[in-house]
Amino acid sequence: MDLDLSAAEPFRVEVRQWLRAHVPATPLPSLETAEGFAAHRAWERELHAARLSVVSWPEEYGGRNATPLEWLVFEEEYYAAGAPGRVSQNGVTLLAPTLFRYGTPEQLARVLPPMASGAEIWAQAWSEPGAGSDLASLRATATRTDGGWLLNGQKTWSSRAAFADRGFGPFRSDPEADRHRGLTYLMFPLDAEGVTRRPIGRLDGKPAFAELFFDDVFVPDQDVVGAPGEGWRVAMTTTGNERGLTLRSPGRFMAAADRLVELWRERGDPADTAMRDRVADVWIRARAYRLKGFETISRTDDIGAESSVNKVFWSELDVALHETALDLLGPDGELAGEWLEGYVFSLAGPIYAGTNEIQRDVIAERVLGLPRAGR
Amino acid sequence: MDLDLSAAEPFRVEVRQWLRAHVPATPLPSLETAEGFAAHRAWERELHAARLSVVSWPEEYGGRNATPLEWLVFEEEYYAAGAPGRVSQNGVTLLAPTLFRYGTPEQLARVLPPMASGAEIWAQAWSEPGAGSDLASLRATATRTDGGWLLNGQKTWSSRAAFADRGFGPFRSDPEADRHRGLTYLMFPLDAEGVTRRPIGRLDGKPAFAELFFDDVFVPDQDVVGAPGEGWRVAMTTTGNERGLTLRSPGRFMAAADRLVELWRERGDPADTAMRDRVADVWIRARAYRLKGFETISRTDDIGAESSVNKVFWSELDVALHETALDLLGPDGELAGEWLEGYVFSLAGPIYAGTNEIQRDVIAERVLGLPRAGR
Amino acid sequence: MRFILDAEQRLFAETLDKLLAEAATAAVAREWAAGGHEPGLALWRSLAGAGVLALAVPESAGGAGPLPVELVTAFHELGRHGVPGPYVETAAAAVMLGRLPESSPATAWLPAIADGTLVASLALPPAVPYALDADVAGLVLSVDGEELRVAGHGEARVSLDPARRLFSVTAGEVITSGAAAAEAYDMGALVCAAQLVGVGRRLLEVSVDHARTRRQFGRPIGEFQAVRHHLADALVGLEYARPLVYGAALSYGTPGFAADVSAAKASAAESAYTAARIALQVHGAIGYTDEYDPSLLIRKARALHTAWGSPAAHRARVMSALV
Amino acid sequence: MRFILDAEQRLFAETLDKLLAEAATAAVAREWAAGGHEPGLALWRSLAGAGVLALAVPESAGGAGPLPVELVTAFHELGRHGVPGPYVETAAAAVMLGRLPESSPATAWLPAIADGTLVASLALPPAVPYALDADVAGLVLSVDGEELRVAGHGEARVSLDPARRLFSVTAGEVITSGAAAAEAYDMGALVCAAQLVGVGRRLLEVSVDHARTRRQFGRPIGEFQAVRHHLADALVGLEYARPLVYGAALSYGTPGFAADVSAAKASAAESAYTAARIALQVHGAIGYTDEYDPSLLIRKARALHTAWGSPAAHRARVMSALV
Repeated sequence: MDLDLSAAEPFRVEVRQWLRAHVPATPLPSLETAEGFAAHRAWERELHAARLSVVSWPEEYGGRNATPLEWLVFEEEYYAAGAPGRVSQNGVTLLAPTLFRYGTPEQLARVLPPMASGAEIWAQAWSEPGAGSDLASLRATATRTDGGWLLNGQKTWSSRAAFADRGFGPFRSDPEADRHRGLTYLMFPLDAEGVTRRPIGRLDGKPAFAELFFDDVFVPDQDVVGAPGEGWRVAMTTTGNERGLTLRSPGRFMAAADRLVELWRERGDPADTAMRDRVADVWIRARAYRLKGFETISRTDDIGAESSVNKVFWSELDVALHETALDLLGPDGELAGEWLEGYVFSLAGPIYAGTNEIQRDVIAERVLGLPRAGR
Repeated sequence: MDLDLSAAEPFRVEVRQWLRAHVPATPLPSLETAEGFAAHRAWERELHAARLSVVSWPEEYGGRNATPLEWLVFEEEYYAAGAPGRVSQNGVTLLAPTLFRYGTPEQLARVLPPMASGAEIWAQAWSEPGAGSDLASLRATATRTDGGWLLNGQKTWSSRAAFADRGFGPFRSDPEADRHRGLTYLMFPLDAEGVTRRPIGRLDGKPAFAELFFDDVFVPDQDVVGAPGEGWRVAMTTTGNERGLTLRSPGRFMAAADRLVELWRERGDPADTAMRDRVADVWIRARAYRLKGFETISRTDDIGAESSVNKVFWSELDVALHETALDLLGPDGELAGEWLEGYVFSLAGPIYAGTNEIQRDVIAERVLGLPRAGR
Repeated sequence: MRFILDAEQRLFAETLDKLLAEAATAAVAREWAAGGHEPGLALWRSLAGAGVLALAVPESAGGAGPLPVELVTAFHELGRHGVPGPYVETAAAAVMLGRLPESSPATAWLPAIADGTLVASLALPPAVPYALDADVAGLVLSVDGEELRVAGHGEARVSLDPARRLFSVTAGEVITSGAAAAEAYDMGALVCAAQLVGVGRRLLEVSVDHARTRRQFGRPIGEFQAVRHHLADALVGLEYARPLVYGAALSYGTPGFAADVSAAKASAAESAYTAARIALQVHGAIGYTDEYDPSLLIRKARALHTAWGSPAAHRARVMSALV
Repeated sequence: MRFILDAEQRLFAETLDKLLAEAATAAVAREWAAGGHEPGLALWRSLAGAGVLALAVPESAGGAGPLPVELVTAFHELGRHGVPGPYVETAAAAVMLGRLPESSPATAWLPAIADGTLVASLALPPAVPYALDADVAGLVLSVDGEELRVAGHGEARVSLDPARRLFSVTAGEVITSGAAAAEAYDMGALVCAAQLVGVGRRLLEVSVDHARTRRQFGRPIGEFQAVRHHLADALVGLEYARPLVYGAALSYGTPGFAADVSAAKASAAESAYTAARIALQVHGAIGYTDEYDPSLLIRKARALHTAWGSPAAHRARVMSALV
């Protein structure tokens, strides 16, 4: 057992130097605005030019075959440098892993390079008004037609969809099959004929989502991921992945915790040991998450349902970290700014990608081996 | 709306003066020992002689018809004075309210006076090895016999039963009836032929409970409370009452919170605002419980299931209060003493008289009106 | 001793509840947030007509107060309905002004506050550094220690609660040196606590309704024990914050008032915020979405958590009184 | 980088687990609590035979260490099995003594510690004011700053954990002024953290077993979502305490060691105590009953929570290192 990170040290140095030279001196405008979205897309292009947009991908798609340790190191440096949020995140962390598992060579070659360069930004289109946590009750349909499928119905809370180029998600292709069957996983253009998007605001009013309405939207067969009717299984790969490390890398929380310590140094009352105790607590939790990340990539087995343990931990840590920052800011805590933006973002953590209640059920059943509750 | 306590002021003064003159200067030995049990029984006799053992009862049974406000004031003064724990508590707070509702005049006249004087100390005998929270699954039996009933089977976690005189609880009198039916509520002597008691230790090893084994124990008809077969309903009166204020009067927590503030003053580090914040938090919660008590006795309607709200609150407060004290004591927190004894006692709170999980279910269904969960 | 609302007080609460339910307050708050103050000011006048503002003004100045129990009763309803506007600030200012000698020129504002024609705001640095809705207020005060000044204001700052528009102030001439910031702070914290309990209570109500009707996995989510227990915990917290708020109101004018207010504000802030977090969890993405109404109160609960003194600051004040 | 136990380390843990499972440790602990030390001392010798004590002693003094990773691996198993005795104190003393110059007479105790023939205890006031099991120890030390003394002891005090018998010490002659209390404290806190994670882990294991088999309301209680979620939360806490413990072990000898140990101890204490409270709630009265085994570890988790520095004290030390 060791924690020897020296193998990734040259890479760390390269990344750090590049970031120091390239991270914008003033923060980009919020990526939940048209202007900010464009600025973040340009930043993705810049990262891609340095082969830093998708470091763990194969070189042929724009990556550099980085090891998992190098990927963790990249994330540490990236967030420590205060680099911009990743507008390409939905595609890179949700769709790409699914394609690596189920995609055809043609799909990989066609979809991944523009995803890596930011030329195509992807939006997740999963939830529906009646199906938030309960994906198996999806109702938007994909109907067979000549050479492809026609999409109809509605998706909502579609992250990034207000400004993105393309979307992906499961649609009901066989209305006769029972809940988990008869779904097909599809990719589609957001500017296609028949797609209407209505931006909707998240908790701070920023249009981080959209509602999508589909009216006979044509999708060719080449944009089905996995086999038709296998959409549930394909989607579960994505959620499995989403609950692991990739959605929330340790570097993100360690950087935020370090900034919280900095905030304490600047704005905290040194005599207020109650606040100091809370800062220490979240910093320790961020360190725990970082070390757990090294443990996770050291394992050779599939972490499977244990990814739910990660999801519960990071989402609660993220809320606690930002609550602490707001409380430290006192009357200024409610004012717009970096910490409030982070707080609003953190509040989504315990809800999305499977609520924490569902994650705890998964932990109980699949990690602890408790009997399945009677439904 | 007012908080004018002056109507109870003369009574408060009387109680305070009496307690100042009579509370033992050195604490009595633990009531979970034979010696301490006897000392606490003698103390009950002394309280009774001053008509202070059961202030809210009618005079004919040894009380003084105190108003609910006077009862709250009595409790405040009693615990503020550091007076001994009440060895008669199981009888007074659990059996007596049941008798007031379901008992015959003969039972009231026979049972209550010796209960008030401490001549007869009662033990609750409800739980069984297979039936803790789930009372409806009780299996110890009461079988009809000439002029009474024969008890057989086992009870456990019977509070006070290691040293008490008599016990009470529901027994299964009709094995054919379904779970909630066919129970009969009985009183029985603990020294009767056929009763075997085996003291068992609670978390600190003190024999605060016993296991009871019944082998054809005869109980005459006059010791059935309510109608045979109605034991579930009779028992639910007791638990309803138990979850209200009588089991844990506000005076108890306010006195403990005030002692915690005193401990903070004596042992706390004034620069440790983190600990100060925790002390303040539990003190405020004790004050809230005190004020809620005044609200409760101001109401004329039945608080019904809202008693579950009280149970959850006081039990969590009691644990938090004692955890804070132990943490304040640092390395001495694990050592035997008043605070550790209180901590051990507090840990039973979220478990007994219906676990807090069951209380939350009751709140959800009967206070908030949420649909009953599918069972 | 009768520590529950009497019949008249209950009727007052019900009257306000009905008035506010008919006023479509969520829409009023959204328009207020967007800079459209007319519906909010009309509601201000309606509430003044129902006597709400007069509760903070002494009889000698055309009011009916100060009546702290009735004030917290009213602010509980203002909170439940998410009413926008500087009500807390106006009440705090009125109570403070009402304690000046009648000869003081500053008392001249009181009759207009009582009848709803003068909207006030104030800043009390450091705990209350910004004046809420200063651009709407006809009177903006700044109090520092015993010095009361009329203040100007700068640009609006954006709060998490879009209906809370906060302004830096620039203090002007001293009006009087006889005012006590502590009087305004205590009353502001008290009615803010009542408002918070109302916010939490409404969030619990809408969450229970949602849990009864929203179906996932083939059943109402209110059948899931995790959801049931979350909601039970929200209720427990709020049920014990309320008596602290009324207990503090009843101690107005006694030496224990400041500490009682602090106990109430700390408890109200924690329990309302807990209710908000639970409401968000129970509503899921619906609670996280700007255009659905629960999000308005979820944001307000967080903003008011640190407004008028953080829970930790109020707990410290309780301990100062005890030790 | 391979931040998981290697095959040899896993085998070591499994060997200890097997040895301890066969030793009926709950009965040993009960007898230890009652003053019957023989089975506990026999187990001490077995564990020494398996190399546990030698891990804390340098090779130059007949040991194999210090090997912090192997030490925390061993102490995790000692915790899981609720083994009684001053293992933490002996390990802390051995590591501290091992850092004295070889010429120091105090190093003469080390070979006997390594082979299990000398049981040690120590006090490090103020955080560790009592010496655990001083009456059983052949060597009782007291360290204050740099001064190391041999100590006498008074009567046993009663701890919540009956297998923890604490003694006041009376410090005798100074043996050396070259010892550092900090060295003993850091190592003691580290292995105590490992022990706590083991205690919590076993409490989770037995609670899961209980939830699978205990039936109430006609079904295993593990089907109730409240129970399931409690147990899931216990797991989440423990899963993140473990890497902090191993991370601290790997930083032994670096400047960050003290802060890393503090992060580990704070997290281990909180998560083990949470697991204990959950175990008590899931077991109900069974967990509250002296004669059932879960109560032994429930009590130990609370006692160790503040032993070797409270979580708050350790968090303060983390912040001192950061700011």
